[in-house]
Amino acid sequence: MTAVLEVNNLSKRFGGIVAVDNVSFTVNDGDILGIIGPNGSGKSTLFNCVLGQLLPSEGSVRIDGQESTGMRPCDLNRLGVSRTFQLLQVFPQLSVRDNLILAGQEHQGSMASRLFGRPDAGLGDAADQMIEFFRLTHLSDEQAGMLSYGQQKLLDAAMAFMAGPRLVLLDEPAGGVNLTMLGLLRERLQAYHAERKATFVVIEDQMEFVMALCTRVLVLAEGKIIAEGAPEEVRRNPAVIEAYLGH
Amino acid sequence: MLRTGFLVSLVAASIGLAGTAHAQQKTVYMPAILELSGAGAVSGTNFRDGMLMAIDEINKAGGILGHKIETPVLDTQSDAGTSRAQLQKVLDNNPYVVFGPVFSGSVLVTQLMTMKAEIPEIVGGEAAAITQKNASYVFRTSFGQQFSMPKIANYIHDSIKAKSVAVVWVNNDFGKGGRDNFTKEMKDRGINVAADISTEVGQADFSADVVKLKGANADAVFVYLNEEESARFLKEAKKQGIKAPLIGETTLLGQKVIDLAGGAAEGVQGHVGLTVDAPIKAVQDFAAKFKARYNYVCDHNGIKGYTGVYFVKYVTEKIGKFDGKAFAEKAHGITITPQEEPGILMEAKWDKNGDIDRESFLGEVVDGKQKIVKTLPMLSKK
Amino acid sequence: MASFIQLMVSGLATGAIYALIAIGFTLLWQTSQTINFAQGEFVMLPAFFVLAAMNMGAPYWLAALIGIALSVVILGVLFKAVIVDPMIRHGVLPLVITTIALSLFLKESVKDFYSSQAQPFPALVAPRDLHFLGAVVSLQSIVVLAVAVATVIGLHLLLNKTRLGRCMQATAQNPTVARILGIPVGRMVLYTFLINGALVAIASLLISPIYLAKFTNGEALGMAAFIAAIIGGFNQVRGAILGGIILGVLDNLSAAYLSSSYRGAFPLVILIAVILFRPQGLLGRVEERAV
Amino acid sequence: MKRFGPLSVAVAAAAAIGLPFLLKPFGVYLISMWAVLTIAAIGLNLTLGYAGQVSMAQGAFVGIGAYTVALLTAAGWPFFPAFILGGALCFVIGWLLGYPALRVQHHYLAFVTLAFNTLVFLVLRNEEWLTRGSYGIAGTDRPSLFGLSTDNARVFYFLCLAILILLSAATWWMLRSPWGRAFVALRENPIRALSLGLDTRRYTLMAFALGSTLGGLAGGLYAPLVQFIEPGSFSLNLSFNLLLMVIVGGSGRFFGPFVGALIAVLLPEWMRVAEGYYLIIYAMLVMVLMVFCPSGVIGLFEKAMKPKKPPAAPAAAAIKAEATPQ
Repeated sequence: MTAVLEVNNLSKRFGGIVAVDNVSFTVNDGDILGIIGPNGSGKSTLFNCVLGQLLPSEGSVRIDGQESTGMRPCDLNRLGVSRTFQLLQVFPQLSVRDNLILAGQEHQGSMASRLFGRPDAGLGDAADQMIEFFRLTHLSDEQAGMLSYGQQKLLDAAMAFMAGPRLVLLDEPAGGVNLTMLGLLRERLQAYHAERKATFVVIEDQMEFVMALCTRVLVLAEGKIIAEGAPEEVRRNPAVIEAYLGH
Repeated sequence: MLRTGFLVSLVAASIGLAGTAHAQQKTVYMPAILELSGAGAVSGTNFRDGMLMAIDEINKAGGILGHKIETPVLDTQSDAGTSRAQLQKVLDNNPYVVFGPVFSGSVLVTQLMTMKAEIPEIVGGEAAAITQKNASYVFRTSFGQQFSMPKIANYIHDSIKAKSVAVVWVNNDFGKGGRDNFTKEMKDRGINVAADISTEVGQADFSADVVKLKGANADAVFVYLNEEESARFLKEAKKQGIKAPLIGETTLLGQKVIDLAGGAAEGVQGHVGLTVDAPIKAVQDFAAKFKARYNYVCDHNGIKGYTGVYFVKYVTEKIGKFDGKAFAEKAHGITITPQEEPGILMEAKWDKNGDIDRESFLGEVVDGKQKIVKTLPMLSKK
Repeated sequence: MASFIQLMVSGLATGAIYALIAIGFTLLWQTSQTINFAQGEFVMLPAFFVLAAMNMGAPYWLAALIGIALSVVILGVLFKAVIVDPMIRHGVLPLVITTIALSLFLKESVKDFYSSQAQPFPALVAPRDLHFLGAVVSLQSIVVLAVAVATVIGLHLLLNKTRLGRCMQATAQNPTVARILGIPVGRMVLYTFLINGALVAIASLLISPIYLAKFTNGEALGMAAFIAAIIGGFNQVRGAILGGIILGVLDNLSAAYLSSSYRGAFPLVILIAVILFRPQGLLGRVEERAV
Repeated sequence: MKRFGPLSVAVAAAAAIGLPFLLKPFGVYLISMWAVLTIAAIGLNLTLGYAGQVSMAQGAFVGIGAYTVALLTAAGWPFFPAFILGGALCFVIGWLLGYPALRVQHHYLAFVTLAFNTLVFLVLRNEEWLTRGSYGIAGTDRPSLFGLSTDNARVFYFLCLAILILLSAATWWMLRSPWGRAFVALRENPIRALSLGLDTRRYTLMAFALGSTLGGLAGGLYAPLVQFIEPGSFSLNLSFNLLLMVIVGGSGRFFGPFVGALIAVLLPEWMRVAEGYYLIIYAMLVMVLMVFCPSGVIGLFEKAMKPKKPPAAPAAAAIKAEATPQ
């Protein structure tokens, strides 16, 4: 079985600062990998390198065995790599439904077919299903900017799933979300995972969320991997405790 | 729905209102479209002020054929498209004649329309092309460049006896037209154009241009710029010690430039077409009246506006009616002398193309004043 | 060679004027994200304040002070309170439109209420020319250069060596953090508008004797100031002076040695090149971008 | 579209068709100019309002289109091929002008496009062999359509109107296709758009190219409308004016350019009663409009149409107090 995501000896330096230091790991089909670590440990930089937003200084990234280092985010996305953002990143002036259609429309046809084809790019039904899956049906025609923070987080996740991705990278999905909404979000992510056998990588600070959701956890500190394993194992790892308390 | 309806009605109202009624008793509608804003604002306001002064005088004295002149002044924003719009607006109200515009481009776009409508257009433009388009209803109020440039050329050839000449010009339609006519005349006379220097409207720093001039080492320098630029150029030329005679056409020798250049204009010479400094009492009286009324010294555009109105008055009184077609017929080939019509200031003759012929002058700046050294006769009297 | 020096010296003097105008432009941008399309008209206007005061009988020095004061109040305080403050939260574009309208308003007002004619303007110094390595330079240009450099040094000292200046810089770099640090951000922004008001008045006093006071003066000046500010670095006061001088010298050299009818094009080409390849400007720092 | 309702659109359409029969030639010229400028403003609204790419060069594209048509028809080409070619040329140049937008945004992009506009002006003025320089080109003929001459002002207006309707329908079609959604995404959050598979480069260039094409097509009508073009007509001023139309009308709103162009064409005309001071008043009105409704006239309507929350008590009292006669 090939790994969905393979990161080999990846490093990223900004001037003299090493943000990510020789990191390697793999994510297998159906995994939910959590990446945790104290602030400034290089989680987001690692994410951005994997996703093509930053060019790694060294090392390589492979998606399904295919070399993807340095690919543009839009090309990566069309390979089936999808993501959410730490800060809210929906399109506030588009309706919820349009946000979702947008998230899928670039995955089919050509520029020309998108211009001359159907306005909803044939994604209307899929969008409605996704809206229902994330319990947003009553808000379908609402402008995304009018939604509550938690609802926008749900929408953000829904958008990441819209194109039926092979791999989804979730950047702090739980950040700033209230408890009720958090439960719903986790429950929906798990449901999606169970239903579609999707592969997730999650960056998260909130331990409970990670422990409940992830099948495997990877701990970063100062740009290096200091621990890796099942959630319970990692929680007991003295190096991890040290890293968190040391800060 | 209501709002759109409201908007539409506003639009309709505004366009409907655009032409206010002019059909009051005993007035004649002679609108003006002029460059009151934009690049031509100085020319346009001068023309307007001269024109309005003449109109006030005539109206005070009872008008033309007993009709008071009604002259709304519309702004073209120095833009051809807007000129066309404004002309269309006044044409809709059946004017007798139209004054302006001054910018050649705007004249070119409007003269085709006035010709179609058979309405005389008294313009301030100087580009040669204006009267070369068979637009039989356009009348100039000053020399076209095809007449003024030969006079300059003769002067450079006969008096200065230059073998080579440099030309500094402002790169707009006015300057370009002058430069093209000038270089053609130079070529005809076998004079070499050693440097051909284009400058920008509103240019402040002429050091590069003067450096180039010095490098060209020509026997004479012909300067064809607007007033402020002329003054700035003269200052820089003096600073860098240009020795060759500086020759100008009308603007360069104007009192305005002399004042602005503050001493740097000393010794400048050239041809003066229309000037408030002409050695003619009527012109000087006009200049004084103008200064008293508007508190600034009028340039040649002011004279254009002023004499343009008297030109219309004279021709109209000759034909005895307000009829544009008859006006055009009568005006082609007419000669007006100050004895017959004092407001014309100087004897003037209009030919079949609408080109004007007047006396003009050769002058020189001496002791901060323009001094006329020679009067050039009218072309038709040679 | 003499002519080359001549071009450099003249370009330097013109560039200093551009720099002076560009500095204020840069300051406004830094502290309030205001792209002031009326900056050129701001320089045109104070000369008329001075002329109006002199027409009422004030001596030159008093008229100049009145001009600077009026400029600080009208182009500084009023401009900020009436136009920038209500608009700034609506983004850059409505404000751009407003300043374009403002420039039309100022231009037309001067034309209609003062005069459409260029006005001679009293010089700060006697019209004397100095000879220098075969080049001639007017005393006036030297004064312009000196004042511009002195202003920039003064401003630099103010911004970097005083508490007030550091507060202003903090405000420019990150208003949120500045506010947390207890800096009265609103007042700091106001100060930059006051400084701009004073700078344009000084520029006006310096250049009007050379340019003559005319309502259209702002058109070319405003554009030159933009270009200077961007070439030098939009977020650097020092950059503005470098940009201004490059522009002045470049303009002269290209007009003399390349093409006079395309002289306007060279600064624009440089501008585009700088924006594309070094958008922070020659002396600017890279602005942090939030992803 | 939804907000305005088909009824108001119908009323506007009826007015657009009926007005020329009620107006004098000046009025017809004015609404023809409105139609032409609206086309250019729709283009800018596409680039700026929908796709969020600041362009201050729309006037240059109007110029390129106008010169293409004027020069080609003078050389004997029929109008429509020249018109289409002008648009195509602007598509290509607009596409190229989009490249800087891939590197810089916002004010930097504004200055790049502004510089481009002035460069185009300089080329139009200096390359006399091609453009006849500052003399301009006079007398571009009005086209004839299936043997029907449009020399008549009213007929020409209907040609302009027909092209306006055609182009705005096409724009509307495009805006409701996935492209329209992509353009808005580009404006609102290019980074997120990129992560959703949007080739933001291609859409950015396309936004510039399409907006510029509309500018060029507007220019193609401008030349036979005014029948005189010169480089000065397409300087920064025109770009500023078009920008003003888009912002004042309501940027990123479909009907914004229609209203904006109407205001820009008519407001100075209304103000002319103030004679010499009309531009001062016009400038003041624009400033006031921007201060009080920065989202433009359409934005103001939208605000007015939204069900209002009951005003807070003091405000209500104040309104009452004002309404009561003294």
